[in-house]
Amino acid sequence: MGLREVLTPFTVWKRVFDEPVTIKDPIGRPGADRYRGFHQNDMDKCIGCGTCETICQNAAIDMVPIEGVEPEKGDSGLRPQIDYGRCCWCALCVDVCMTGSLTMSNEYTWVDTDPDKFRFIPGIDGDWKDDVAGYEREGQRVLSGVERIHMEEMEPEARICNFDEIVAGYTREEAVLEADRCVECGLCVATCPAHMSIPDYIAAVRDQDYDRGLQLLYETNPFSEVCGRVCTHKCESSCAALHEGDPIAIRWLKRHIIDEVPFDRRIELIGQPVEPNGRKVAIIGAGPAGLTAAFDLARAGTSVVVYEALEHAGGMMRYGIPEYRLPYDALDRDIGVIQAMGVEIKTSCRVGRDVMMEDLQRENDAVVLAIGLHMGRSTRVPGTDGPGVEKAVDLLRRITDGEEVPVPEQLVVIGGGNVAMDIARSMARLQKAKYGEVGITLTALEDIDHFLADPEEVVESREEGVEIFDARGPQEVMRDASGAVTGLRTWRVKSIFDAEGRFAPAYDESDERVHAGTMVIEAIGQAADTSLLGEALTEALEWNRGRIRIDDAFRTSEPWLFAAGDAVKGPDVITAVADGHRVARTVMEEFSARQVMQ
Amino acid sequence: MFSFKPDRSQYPAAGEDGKLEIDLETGKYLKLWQGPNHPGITGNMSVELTVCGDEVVKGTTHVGYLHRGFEKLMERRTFIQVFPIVCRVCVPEPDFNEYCYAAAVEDLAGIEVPEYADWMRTLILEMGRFNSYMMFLGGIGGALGLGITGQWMTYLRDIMLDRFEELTGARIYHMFILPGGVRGHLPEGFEGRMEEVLDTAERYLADIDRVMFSNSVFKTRTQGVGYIDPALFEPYGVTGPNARAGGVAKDLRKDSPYLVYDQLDFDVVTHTDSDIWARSNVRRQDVQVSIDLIRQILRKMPKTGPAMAKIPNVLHWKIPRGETYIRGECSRGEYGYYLVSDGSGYPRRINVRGPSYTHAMALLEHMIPGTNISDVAALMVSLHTYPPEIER
Amino acid sequence: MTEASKERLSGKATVREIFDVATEFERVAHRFYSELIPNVSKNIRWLVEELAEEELEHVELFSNLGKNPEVESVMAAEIARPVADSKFSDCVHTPDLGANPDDQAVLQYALMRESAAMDQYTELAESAPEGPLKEAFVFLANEETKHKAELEKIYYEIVHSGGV
Amino acid sequence: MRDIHARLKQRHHLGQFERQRPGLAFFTVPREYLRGLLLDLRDKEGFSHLVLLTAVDWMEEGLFQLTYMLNNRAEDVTFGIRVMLDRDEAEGDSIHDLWPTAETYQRELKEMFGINFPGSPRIDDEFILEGWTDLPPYRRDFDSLAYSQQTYAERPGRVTHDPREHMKQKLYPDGV
Repeated sequence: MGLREVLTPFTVWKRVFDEPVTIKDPIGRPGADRYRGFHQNDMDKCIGCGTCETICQNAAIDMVPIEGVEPEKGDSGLRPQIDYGRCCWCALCVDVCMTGSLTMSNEYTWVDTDPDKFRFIPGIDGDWKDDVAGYEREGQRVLSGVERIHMEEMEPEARICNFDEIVAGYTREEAVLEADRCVECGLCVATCPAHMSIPDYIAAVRDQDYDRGLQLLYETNPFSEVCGRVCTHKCESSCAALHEGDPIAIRWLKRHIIDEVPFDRRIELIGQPVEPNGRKVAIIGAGPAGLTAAFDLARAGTSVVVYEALEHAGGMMRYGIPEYRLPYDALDRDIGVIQAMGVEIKTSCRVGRDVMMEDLQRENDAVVLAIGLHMGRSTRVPGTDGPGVEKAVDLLRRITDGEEVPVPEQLVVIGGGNVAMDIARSMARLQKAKYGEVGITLTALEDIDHFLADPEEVVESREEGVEIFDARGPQEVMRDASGAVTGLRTWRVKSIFDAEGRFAPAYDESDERVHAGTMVIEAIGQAADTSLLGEALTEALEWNRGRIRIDDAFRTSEPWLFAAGDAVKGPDVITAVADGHRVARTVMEEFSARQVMQ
Repeated sequence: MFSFKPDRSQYPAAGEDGKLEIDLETGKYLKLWQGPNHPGITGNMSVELTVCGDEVVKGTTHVGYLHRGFEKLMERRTFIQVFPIVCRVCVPEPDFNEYCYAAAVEDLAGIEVPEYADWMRTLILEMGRFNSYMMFLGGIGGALGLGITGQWMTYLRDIMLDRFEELTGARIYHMFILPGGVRGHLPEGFEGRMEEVLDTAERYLADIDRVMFSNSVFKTRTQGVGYIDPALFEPYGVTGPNARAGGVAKDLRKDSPYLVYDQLDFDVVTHTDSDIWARSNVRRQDVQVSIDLIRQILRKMPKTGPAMAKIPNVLHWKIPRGETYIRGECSRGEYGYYLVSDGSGYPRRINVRGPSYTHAMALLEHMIPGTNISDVAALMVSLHTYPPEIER
Repeated sequence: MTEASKERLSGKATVREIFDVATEFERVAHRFYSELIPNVSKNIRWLVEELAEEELEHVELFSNLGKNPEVESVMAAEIARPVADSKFSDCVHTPDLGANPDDQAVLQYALMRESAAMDQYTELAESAPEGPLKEAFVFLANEETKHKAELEKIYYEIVHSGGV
Repeated sequence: MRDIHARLKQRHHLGQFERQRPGLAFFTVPREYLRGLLLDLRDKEGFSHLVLLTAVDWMEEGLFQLTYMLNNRAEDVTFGIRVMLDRDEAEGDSIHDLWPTAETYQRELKEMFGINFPGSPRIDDEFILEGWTDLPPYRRDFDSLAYSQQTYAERPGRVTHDPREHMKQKLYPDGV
């Protein structure tokens, strides 16, 4: 050890002259751009899905109602409140946020003497509410899957030659992957007309517990084969996942469950109805509403007979929806389960002809009317009377019944809803078989963005060769000297909706077009055929703008008569199912009330 | 100048079975508690010393002052929810927890992490190592009465924390390494600001060399003090700089390269003396290795690329049944996570293997007898232990 | 060609003539819808009832105007005969909608009538001498325009929806 | 890795070799063969580094798993050796004489899991806990949430709402 080692340390005395490195006023020092400071929440963007609460490992987040934010489709109306006594600033809530509404500011100093102040609602409280800097997740969310698992479907060339089902259905692996994307927020449940336990049955798919899944399905819907294929799946339009990706394929997952449970097992799982209660109910119409009501009533021990005018049960599910969307055997399985509950379905039995309404009234404790909308409307523009002009519902019914229908080489469809797509695509298949080519023009009042048909129907129709002319208003069915149809004359629709969103088409008469075709099919709207009621009952009933008046519980003005389904409400299978449950409940409540009276 | 050679032939007295016979009633011995609240850098642990004169005859380590039951807490959380907890096991160098946990989950779940994330993780770990060494260099100075090093090192650590802050969004618990990757990319202009930090650090470290390693007092008090016989390394599970100071050139970064260490150029620092001086020197040199590595990483790492692999929905992420062990070379030695999954959405068991577990317990207790009271602080610091790793 | 038609083509008409035709137009319409009510099925009766009610309001409006001396004073004045007059006057003759017309048929007829009335009143609102009569025509022109728009919406809702 | 296992398999009744990744494998050994195996590994196979010793509670199966993690640093190979113990009579064999540092691990296991290692120095000394009378806390049947709820008071005033239930109450309270 030398002198050097005694003296060297003193050389650092030079630092005496350095500026101090401490920060003079640390209170005002801003955090870095990415700093994870106090939370911010874009209240309009937030949908109250509660995913932030779920992921929080500190249980720091509560979902609370906010004044002025009401629950609505796809928004629970709740917003996160954060307890800063627990928060650990990990920002998993920000990363998992389904909409990207939840972020963090770079603010990190907050002094208050009231500890309860530190339970605060980002987006409402906090001076840093609108600060730009602070933590936001980089890019789209990565903590839950963004892209939907692809569904295998037949290619257009393969499917146009036949009526085979297009959608393959998920394999187990695919279904589990798709089910994995669900965050179980449950926003979809309110949107589903039948309020199916969607997150729960998706969880059952994840767990590969198909028995549990099936039981969950049957709690709210006896038509899962049907709804798993053709449901309008409004649930998917309120799915939290759609905000930064594809909504969960809820419909396909439902179908997957039902695909995985064999028919006999379904009956086993549902179990037998309760003891007969001695009541009798007649249901008119074997569509989704009528059969759902029948299922519920039968399970509650009521003796149920369903009267169906057509040759087979199913209503529009069979006679409206083409086989390539909903194979008949799938529908038969759903109906089979309902029959296994003891429901008797009398087909080819038209009320008003084969059995009288008065008899039904007399012989039953209640009658449920679920007749649907089976009468096609006509535009009644000039030229619609006479051969060569058909209504879509009639044609679809005839195709289902296996009847020979006229198939011209070139035809025109009027309408932009699913029925229009159904008939166009059905006729396309028949044309393909007959001529080897598709010759279909479809015209609709609506512009393509406002079609009532499901977007995938439009896409698939086009793939199959249907030529779509949107925003065209039909003016005349053109006929030649012999009276044969030669085409449809249309005007362009300038605007279709008024300020209130009601139909009020305005035409540009100068933009006229004639769509060639030797047949015109009208698929514009449907009406209920209420002639079965007979004059006396029609007079006795109260009506509401053309429809039988019902109350919230589906009671008509006649105490023994109830009505449900498209004929009174509409517009789709799942709504009809929901109606069926509701009307069944009302009927049972009515029975209990009568019991008390006696 | 000074030489301290205690005569151990007289005391403490040993019984026939070789056990020490310490009878406090004799007045010959005194119990003295070093910690848990002492101003050193070893954190909240205490050593119960039995002294005779100024010589320590026995030392017993006591921990439990910051036991929060992390391992148990983790069992009650989903795999993603464990992520914010792990870093809290070690304040000065939390990132190893994040890395080891993430890598363990990835190993069991079969997830391939994107290249960018591997580089970023390496960068984070080296930045953390730098900070941890700052704590050490400040601490060892403080333990021997050199207050200035602590101030400088705190400053250097602080400007490195600034870089952590702008990169990860937090200063202490970065929570940046997610299972599946990392949370983000380098901010614009990060390399330049990092270079400023490294440059400043190098200037200050040069002064550390002057004030500490060229200081006769420091030398005298550390050379030959706190010697660990390399033969004890394996029985006592000694790893990291503590072992390297005894000539064992083991460094997991080299021996079992993880992340991108096989693409980086660096040497393993060793020393032969295995005393406090050697351990301090190894760490001092290793800071330079870290500084060089940070520079290399920033130069070599890809500029773009995904930061995260595709992972399942974390809200119901189930990890396949199995067990794994992931380790890395942290500033104190082998850091590891032993993860057991029973196939559910919650870990069955997570065991954190921190180097302090062996260094501060069995090893320290073995070393203490015979030291001078005034050297105990330096001895404790020289093992570079962080008690939360022990009690987790 | 009848005398009346010839007169109508002459291009000029007295206010009284116009007034009488309009009164008759509304009266006939009210009677037509009122008589139709029992002939239609109950489920579409609401529609005919609403139409009858609207026409009744117009009939009352005209009968009040007739009693107004200010209106009486301009009855002899001549004004331009509206272009739409012939279509409008034809509506005085009621059609045969069949024994049990449906909602669509009633709506189509009502739409045609409203359309004629809207055109007629709009023109008259332009040409009528200042005073309560002009005000009445302005009011009616507005009313009929609104009715027509409303009927069109109902028409589209009934006929063109349900095409899901 | 696999040949070491094959070499030692017969002699020490090793269970199936489970390779987790290159350089890491697990296998089970009956308790009575553990010591011999560890000695062989340490002295003949170069596994001289005891990485860790810990336990896993397989409560449902009535077992404790002891994991001895051994590492051969030269070959860069780690073995996780499992010993399954009856959970009701949890007792392992002390290896403090093979690795002195094992003493700490064994003390912790005694305290946290209630697994005894007779002969291990200071096995009954408190390690982390002080005056603990409840179940050993790292056992699966010790409910840490219940413990915290009993021990600490929640600050009142927090209420949360389930989105699905909230929407039901607000939008369709009677279920339809």
